Amino acid sequence: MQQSDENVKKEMGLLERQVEAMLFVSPQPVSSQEIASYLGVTTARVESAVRTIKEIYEASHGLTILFAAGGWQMATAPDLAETIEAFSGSVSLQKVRLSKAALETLAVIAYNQPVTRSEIEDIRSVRCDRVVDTLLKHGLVRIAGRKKSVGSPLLFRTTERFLEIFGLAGISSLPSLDELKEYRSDDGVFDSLEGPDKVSEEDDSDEWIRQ
Amino acid sequence: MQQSDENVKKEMGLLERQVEAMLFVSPQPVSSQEIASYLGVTTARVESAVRTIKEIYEASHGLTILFAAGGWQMATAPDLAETIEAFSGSVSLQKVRLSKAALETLAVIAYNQPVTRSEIEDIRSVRCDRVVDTLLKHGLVRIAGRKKSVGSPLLFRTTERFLEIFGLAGISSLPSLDELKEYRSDDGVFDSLEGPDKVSEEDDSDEWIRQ
Amino acid sequence: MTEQHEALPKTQNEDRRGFEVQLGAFSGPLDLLCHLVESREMDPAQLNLTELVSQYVAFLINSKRTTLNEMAEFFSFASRLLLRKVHSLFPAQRDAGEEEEYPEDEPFADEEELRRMLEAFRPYRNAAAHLAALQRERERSFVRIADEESIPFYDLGDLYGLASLWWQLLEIYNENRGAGSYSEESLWEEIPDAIPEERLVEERMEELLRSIRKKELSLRDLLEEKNKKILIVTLLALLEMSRLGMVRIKQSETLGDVTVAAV
Repeated sequence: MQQSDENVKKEMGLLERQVEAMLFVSPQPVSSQEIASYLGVTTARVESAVRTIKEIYEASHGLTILFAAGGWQMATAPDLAETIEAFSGSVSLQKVRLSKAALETLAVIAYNQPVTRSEIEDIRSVRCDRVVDTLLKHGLVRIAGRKKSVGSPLLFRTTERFLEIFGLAGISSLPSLDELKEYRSDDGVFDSLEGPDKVSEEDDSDEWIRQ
Repeated sequence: MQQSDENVKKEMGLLERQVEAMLFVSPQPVSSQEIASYLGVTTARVESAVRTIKEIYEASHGLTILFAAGGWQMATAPDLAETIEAFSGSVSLQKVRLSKAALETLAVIAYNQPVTRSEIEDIRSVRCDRVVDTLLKHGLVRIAGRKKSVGSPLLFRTTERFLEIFGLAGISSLPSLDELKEYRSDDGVFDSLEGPDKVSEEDDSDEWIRQ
Repeated sequence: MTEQHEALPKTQNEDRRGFEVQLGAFSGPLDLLCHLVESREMDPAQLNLTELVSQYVAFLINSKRTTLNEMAEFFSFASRLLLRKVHSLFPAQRDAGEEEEYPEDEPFADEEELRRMLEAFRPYRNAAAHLAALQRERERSFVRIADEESIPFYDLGDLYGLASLWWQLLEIYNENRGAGSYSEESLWEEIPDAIPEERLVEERMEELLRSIRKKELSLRDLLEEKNKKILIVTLLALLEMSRLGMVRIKQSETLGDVTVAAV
């Protein structure tokens, strides 16, 4: 942390690299003060480092630094907006992976279809409009009409694509609780050392916390 | 693509800028094919663009490009690890703590997949249901169906996340078991089977943990 | 500050090293010792378990970042060793089933078999070492995460992941609905619950850390949960976090509210 202030123009020193990496990982905008106190430098130095990064980005990179909500935030260059918007929304991602929230929501829909968003939220006890949107975008769920009740909310169902991707013949072949378990009776000597937890295979309610 | 000797300063063109922005927004590794088909260019061009970005990053930036699970992924430069880790609590969630038993079990699964729990236990000669649970919970392995044999036991496989966390391009980039047999073949520990008095100082079976 | 950062990796490497046993002629990891004893390569009667435990205590004092998992692992191995020792000191106690597995009169009858087995396992031990090295290297780089909810986790098509998430969710849902009928007295009438699994505690630690990182919370808020299991897990998580120095728990006045803050 001892670069001279002269070569701040254009050149990335350790401070610039640190600031760049910090802005990259941070999900929210970070203020100069925060960076300064964290790295033990003055805010003036942080701001000049951010300016340097910003200039280098503007000269040739696909990224930029925005100032929002009192802090600095890394983002894609504005002129690439169309490319990136279409890309990040693209369903053609070959190797989509799902977050826990997304898979959980998909599970609720799969096991309870047709189901409304508020029913999903009731079970998960968190809001999930964004997650449902993601699933819709990936073609894993679809809107299947409206429920005949107050406000006639939308009903969701899984799609053919869902069955295909998850290798299911039909919704009725979704695994039951029993199917997630190993059936073991011949485990021999170590079983007795682990306590009675394995005895209760019949106890369906308790697969999460074994007692 | 080895003109880096003559042409020290690599330049970012539109393609490089687009690729950079795409890697920035993508939450998981993106393959060259995917980028190529999205941007309508050849994979060779994509790969040369990624190399250019990588070189520019390595020359002076706080970022880097990793290759894991068959795709490219933007990340912070490894030499800034301590700064970044201490700066953002959320990045510590990216670290997965694994015990030695968990790593060994993971190795057995990686090399024998799909594999049943009792097959894993045959190789490790200790019980490992807890360990397998931990691996499942971290998303490093997953259940991949049932084996068509007596009792139809569950089959386990490693996940894409496994590849990412270990920075592996694919399962095939692991060294072969034969190579690993020779690796440290002078390792005395398992040869001294004569009894307690011979199980001794030659034991460097986990020298690796020491380093 | 810089010094502090430089000190970090060293501590981590030390932690990675894990617990090493030095008992008599044996020196190495505990699981190997356990394996040797269970496969009758070592005589359990000769084991000094008191020495083992005091070595472990010394290890705990020196390494401040031992996880619950690692501690559980130690106790699991130590109790297996103890069982073997008991069996060897009181042969009559041994049950018939075990007798079949390890014929008493020929303890080393299957030496060849064992040698073969250990040989076969060696590549995996090395592979585990290789993986550990890869992981250490990879973990020096961090990726960008837009928000914690969106960490890509499950492979698309992970049917069993999908199903197990559903059944877990249903379990929690039913439990929370049942929580309405909670009453102070019924808490002690029932047989106490089993000790919650360490992974639940770890999950809860992560959750708590996420919420207290945003703002300092009072203990009262954190323990608001009426569900007994979650309550226990929360308490264990708080204790563990304070042990690891991840949180600061303070009470500014006698009988005042207790606050929990991230360190």
